Amino acid sequence: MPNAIESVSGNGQVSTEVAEPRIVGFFCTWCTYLAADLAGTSRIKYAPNVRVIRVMCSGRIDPQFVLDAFAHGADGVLIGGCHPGDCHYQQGNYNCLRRARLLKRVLEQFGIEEERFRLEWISAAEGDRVRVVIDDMVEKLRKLGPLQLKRGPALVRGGSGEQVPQEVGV
Amino acid sequence: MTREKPKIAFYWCASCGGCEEAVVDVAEQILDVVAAADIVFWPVALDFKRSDVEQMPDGSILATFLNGAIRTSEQEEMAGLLRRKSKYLVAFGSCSHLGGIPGLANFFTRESILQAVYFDAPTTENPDRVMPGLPLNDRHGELTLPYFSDRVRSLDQVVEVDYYVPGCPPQPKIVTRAVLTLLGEHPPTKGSVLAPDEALCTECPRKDSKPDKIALKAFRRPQEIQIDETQCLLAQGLLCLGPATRAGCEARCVEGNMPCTGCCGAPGRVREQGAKALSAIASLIDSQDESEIDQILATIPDPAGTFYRYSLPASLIHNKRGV
Amino acid sequence: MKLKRVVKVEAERDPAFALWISQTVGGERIRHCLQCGLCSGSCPLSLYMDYTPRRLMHLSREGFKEEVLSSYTIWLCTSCYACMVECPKKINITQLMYALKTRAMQEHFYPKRFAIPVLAREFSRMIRGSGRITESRLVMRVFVKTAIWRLLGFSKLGLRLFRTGRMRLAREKVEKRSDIVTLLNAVDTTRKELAR
Amino acid sequence: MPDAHNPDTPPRIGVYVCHCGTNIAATIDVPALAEYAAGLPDVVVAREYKYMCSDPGQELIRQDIREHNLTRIVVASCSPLMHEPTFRGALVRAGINAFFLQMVNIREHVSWVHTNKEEATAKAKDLVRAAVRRVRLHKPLEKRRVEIKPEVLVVGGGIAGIHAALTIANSGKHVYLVERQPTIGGHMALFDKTFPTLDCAACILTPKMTAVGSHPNITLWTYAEVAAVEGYVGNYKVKVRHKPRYIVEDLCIGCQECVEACVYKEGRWADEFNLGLSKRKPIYLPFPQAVPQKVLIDPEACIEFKSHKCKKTCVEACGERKAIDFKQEASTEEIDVGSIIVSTGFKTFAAHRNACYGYGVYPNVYTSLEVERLVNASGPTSGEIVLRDGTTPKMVGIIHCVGSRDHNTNRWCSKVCCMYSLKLAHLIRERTGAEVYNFYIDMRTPGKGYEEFYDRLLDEGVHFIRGRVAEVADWPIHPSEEGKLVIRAEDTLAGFVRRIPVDMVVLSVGLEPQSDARDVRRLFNISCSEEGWFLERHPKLAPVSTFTDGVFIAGACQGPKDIPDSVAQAGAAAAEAMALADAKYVELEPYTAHVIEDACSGCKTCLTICPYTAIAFVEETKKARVNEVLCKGCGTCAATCPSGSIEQNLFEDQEIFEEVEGLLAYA
Amino acid sequence: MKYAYYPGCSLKGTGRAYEESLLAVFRALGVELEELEDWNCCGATTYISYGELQSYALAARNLSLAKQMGRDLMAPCAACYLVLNKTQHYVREYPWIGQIVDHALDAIHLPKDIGVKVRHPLDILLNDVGLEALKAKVVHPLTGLKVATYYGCQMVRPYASFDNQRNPTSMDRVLEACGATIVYYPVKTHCCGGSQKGTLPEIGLNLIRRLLTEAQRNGAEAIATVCPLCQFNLEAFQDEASTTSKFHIPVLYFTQLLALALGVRLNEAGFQRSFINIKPLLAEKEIAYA
Repeated sequence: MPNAIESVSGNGQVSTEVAEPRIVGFFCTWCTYLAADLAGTSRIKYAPNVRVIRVMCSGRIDPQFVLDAFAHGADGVLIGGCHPGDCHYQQGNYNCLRRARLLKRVLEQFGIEEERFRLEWISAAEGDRVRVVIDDMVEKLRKLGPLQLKRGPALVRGGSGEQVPQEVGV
Repeated sequence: MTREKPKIAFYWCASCGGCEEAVVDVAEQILDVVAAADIVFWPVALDFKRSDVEQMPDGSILATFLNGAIRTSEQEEMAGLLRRKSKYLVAFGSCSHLGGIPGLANFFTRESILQAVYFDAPTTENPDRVMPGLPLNDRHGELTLPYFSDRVRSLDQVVEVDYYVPGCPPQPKIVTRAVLTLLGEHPPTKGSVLAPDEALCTECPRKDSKPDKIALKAFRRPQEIQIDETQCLLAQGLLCLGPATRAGCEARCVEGNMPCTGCCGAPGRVREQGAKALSAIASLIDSQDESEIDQILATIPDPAGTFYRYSLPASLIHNKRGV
Repeated sequence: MKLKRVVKVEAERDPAFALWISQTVGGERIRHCLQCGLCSGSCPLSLYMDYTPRRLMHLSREGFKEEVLSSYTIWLCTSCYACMVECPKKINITQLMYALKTRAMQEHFYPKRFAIPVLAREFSRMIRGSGRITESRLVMRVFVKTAIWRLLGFSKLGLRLFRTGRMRLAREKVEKRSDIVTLLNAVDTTRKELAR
Repeated sequence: MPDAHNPDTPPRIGVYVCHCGTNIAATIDVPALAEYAAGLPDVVVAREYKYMCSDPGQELIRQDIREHNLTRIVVASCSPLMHEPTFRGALVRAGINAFFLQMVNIREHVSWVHTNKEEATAKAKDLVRAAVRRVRLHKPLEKRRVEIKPEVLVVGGGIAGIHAALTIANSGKHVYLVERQPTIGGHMALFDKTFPTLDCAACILTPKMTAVGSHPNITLWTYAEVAAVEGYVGNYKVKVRHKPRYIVEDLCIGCQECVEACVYKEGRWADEFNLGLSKRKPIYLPFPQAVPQKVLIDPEACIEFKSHKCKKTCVEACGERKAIDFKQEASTEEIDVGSIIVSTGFKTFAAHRNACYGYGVYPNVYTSLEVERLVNASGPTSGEIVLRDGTTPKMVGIIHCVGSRDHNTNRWCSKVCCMYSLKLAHLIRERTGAEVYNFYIDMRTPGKGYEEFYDRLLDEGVHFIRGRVAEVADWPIHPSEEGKLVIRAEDTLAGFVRRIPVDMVVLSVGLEPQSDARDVRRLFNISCSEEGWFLERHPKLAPVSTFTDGVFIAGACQGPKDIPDSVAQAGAAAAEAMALADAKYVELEPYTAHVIEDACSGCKTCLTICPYTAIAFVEETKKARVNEVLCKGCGTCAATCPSGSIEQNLFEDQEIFEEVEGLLAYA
Repeated sequence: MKYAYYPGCSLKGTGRAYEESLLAVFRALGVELEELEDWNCCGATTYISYGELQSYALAARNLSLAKQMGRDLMAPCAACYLVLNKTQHYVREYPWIGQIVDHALDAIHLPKDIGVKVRHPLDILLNDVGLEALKAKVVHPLTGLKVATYYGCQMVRPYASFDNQRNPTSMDRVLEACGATIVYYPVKTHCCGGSQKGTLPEIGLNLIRRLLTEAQRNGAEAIATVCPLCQFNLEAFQDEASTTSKFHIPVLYFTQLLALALGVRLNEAGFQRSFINIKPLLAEKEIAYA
């Protein structure tokens, strides 16, 4: 990404020069990940803004992952799962859907636009749909501009060199 | 040689005062505490001043129990001062631990809060449109109010914290145990939350009534239904956050026929209570159809307020965007 | 008997034209053309064409600009959209016919006094002036510019139309005529800007 | 030497970036990527190599593990679904746990889909950084070993299913063959001749059908459907639903005396086997060579089912055998099998969808399948090619590519139509002497003896007009066209439109996935293409495997195929199933979930969401426990557990957090 | 039910009978139509060949005006229906066209949003009014009248999502609801030659002849049309197209037949503008009329 910034300041605050949206993708191994592989073998070209994390099922995607991505500077999060009724594990994508619908409302309350969190059903055969979805999302996020979450204060870390306990978040 | 009794202190920042009450609630056991330690600073009960604390040698207080979140410049200064003076700084209660109820203010900008409070609230009468913050000159010279910062922070976002005592307010048992533990010979690992590291269901009196599978077509609020006093509240469609909330309170709310609202924060393996609670609650929805799912979810009027009721400032995204 | 040389040397091809057709609206898939001839078969006018639509598609994508733009085919198209709907490769043939007509007019490839380009031009002139079409006036203008004698043959029909109230000389027009001119001018300026 | 398995020793990571020839290196600056990786925390060595998956490439990793005491490996190359097993093997051979590996997909997800080298390299760096952060947390895991049941289920009794079933049964293993029609045989049983040899379809198919019916190792269930499939490779539990044929199969001997005795003296209902070109009775045998030779009753047609007032002459005729049972109900049977071969076939394009060809409007417009019946000696006309009014056609048009190669219907080439159209053209010409016109776009005759067959047709004087037909209609523009069907098409080789009047039109309909392909696919947990063809695991290297271990595909359910190809693929699927059975056990991925008991509060949320009931509530401890044998490793419970007390192997929360943050931390 | 109504130029000229009958029919059915204020030419076919971008801008002006009215836009003329729909499609498919159109609208201070639903009267009759409601209002059923339904090109192709593009039946269903008998008409979506009759007369005439011949051959007593140009071509050139036998077949807008059935007076449905008197046919078929 030519326009991406090269550094992040100490508290994770992203500099405002970012022009290109950064998107974290969570793709189900059985469908959307395969579709992305198919896009590759078919040499379909699409925007390079999405970084994909492979999970076995969209049902594995914990809302914590999504929020963690936003908190660490993602401008968008894209979840790719199997079409309704097609889950390799019967139900996982429905669980993902339920969570995503609720999470969407919470994100809205956090002031994060709808376009930034997207759940798409892309089957293993829909290589071109990967392009369509990613290009469309990138286009929309370009229009929206960077998310620029003003990150809250980081924890004050102990002088003793001890790790910050998990109990209190980041 | 008489060994000097260890010194302890209590202080409050942005909080409702309930935590102070909780200390008093320790009741007769407070005597054990007093017997074991000297209270050197407790503005709500004892007449010590800030200057008294400033004069103490650094690190001379064994433990300071600070409740309340941090919103103003004064609170931040006091937190820093007490940090210097104390060996252990303990975040006491939900507000100090996670930001607490005051932390919900992070859904609003500072400006809109001041606007609401000083002008728009129906009970506000402010014909001169006075706002805090402007310096006032009188015979003592220029006076200013502490600065009201943009956002609410948990204590550990301002100073280093050694321990956390969770709860809104912390239950007496936890408080007593916490104080005595700190006075004891083997202090726990730094950073510990001084409450059991498991979720509330462990100690819930209704645990046995919970069915293996729950499938809900709607969520209910307590005032909407006749609550069965023996059955699991989630199974009745009430948004009980017990499964996602740290134990230690002995499920007092559930005992009182009210669902858990999550004041003790999440157990240790969870990064963010709100997200986890959301995930668990969503999985109880009995539908595979997007629009029906939305209908069911519409019965949760304020999801962010529900899942982040006590933990917004300490969550992954600490505040509404732009705040 | 006069023999005609029909060999084509590669230099006679216009690759720029081929590129243009594949990038113009509706031509995105022209390279997919199977040459199956379904367009020609479904075309109501193909039996009058010098090149069938299929051949025209191939000539275009190969860049035989002369042949394409001077072909009668593009002027015979009535835009009935049969070819486009049927095309198994979803090539928007009708749209390409429009594009070719426009191009032919820009490059003066059509015979003089040929009625169809005249109709197009008079049509647009009338819209620029009134915003709407008055059919009677349009017909007369076209006849005057192409084949005035045919106006005589038309007179009987015209009379019937006037008698039944289906033709009127009163000019149909929009109120905000200046808006129409502004609108059309804006299109030209934006297009030029975009081209740059 | 640092202990790779000791979590307290700092990890020593090796990063290997593959060029994949120029597949990766053309778009990603591989040296820069390797150099970047070398600078990441805990990375001890970072190398680039032309082909990491090659033996020398793997040897590079093994050598480094030994020499540099590496404890974690990151390979940036192709999709993990391609070569993860390869590199895991390399780790194991070097003496460390197979799961200390993380692959970075910089080919399918980067170099092949992006063009800008700078952008692609930046993306690859992010992905490598995330993998390095993640791999540090990887824990040693072991694959699970499960036994494989030797029985095989074959679904679909067309030529592919028949061949697969016989192959496996002949090897001594037991096969269940389930067919939903009342007889096996599939489409092939409809044909008279097969191209290009023109040998009689029945002569080659019927012996195989009979063999299936009598094979001691085959349990044949016709008029039955698979209702549910549970389990995993080697251990599938399958529910099969038997539809009632109202005949006790064990008692019926196929004498057909009941059919003869039926109160209806003539057939009155469309005969499915003859595609409605003839009529059958309410009680019938699908066709003379049906296997099994058992009749069945159509309850929609039978009087007894409608009014209970039938004289039941059939029962009388059956007499002592008592094979007729009007009270028969559907029943379900459960079987255990180790693997499954899906060979559910295809359906033909519904010709009326192409309104321009007048199918269903003009009676003498036929589909090719109907003509197959007309030319068949055991068909409705005993092989005589006649029109609906009984006359013999003098002019016949065969329209190719109906429902094929068309973005308005089906985009694909159906592969068999050119050849079967040639076959029908030959048969029609041979038997009627009619002028036959083939309207084609491209003649596609690759295959042994196929082009030669095309030559033969050309010799026979069949017309070939290169042009896709625009319309079949009955409006004449010339006296010669009066009363005829007129085919209008451009003769693209001549360069003008032609109108050809004919008596009979044959629509060479294309092949389509079965209409319930999507349901079937869900049943067996396999994927299908957008169109509905079942997806093979790899088009070249695993053409009969699917992404579900132990489920194989054969025949036209995977894509249009002719008989030789279907049989070849059925053989391959049979071999795969037999190889699996002979291996006796299989290793399963260890991606299962487990409960961290100390943290579990027993809230049971996970019980609600597990689709496999793999999580149980243990009364003694009041906590949840995962049964790893039942767990399939989706990880939904881990995402759902409100107290974070469930972890999924290799997809632990912390591992994913590291990956997320690694992607975004622009170093 | 209320719609914005876009008449287009032809309905004010040669197609006046279409407008008159259309308004009468919808009035009788209790559907309100509000004419789009200060509409302009849709940009039609011919214009496209001269400057297609201008044509989109012209269509967009109408669409934007309709959007402001907040109602679906009814466009009875086949060519207008096509151009308005096409503009919306192209603006969506080609962002650069959208940009040009947006700028043009900007220049005349109209909102850029042109996303209104463009509807054909047949679509509205079938899907909004409904055949049952229509049947209930029929007072003079067209029993026994054999009609060839001629759809022509541009209503069905390529944008009519409410009907089958290859074998449209919407007009058949509407007229059957009025009691008419629809005859087999294999050329119902063939081209009438459009403006070719004016520009290349012989070719146009051949197409017209084909359409009339097939109607006659299949026993039609009237031809129903949906397009002013089709209606004009089929009606005005019957004498010219005649060869051995003379053509004499009424060519009507489908709305005229509807008006007849709904009890609208002949003169209010534009029958006085026909070249062929309908009355003898009605008398012969014993169809009552107002």
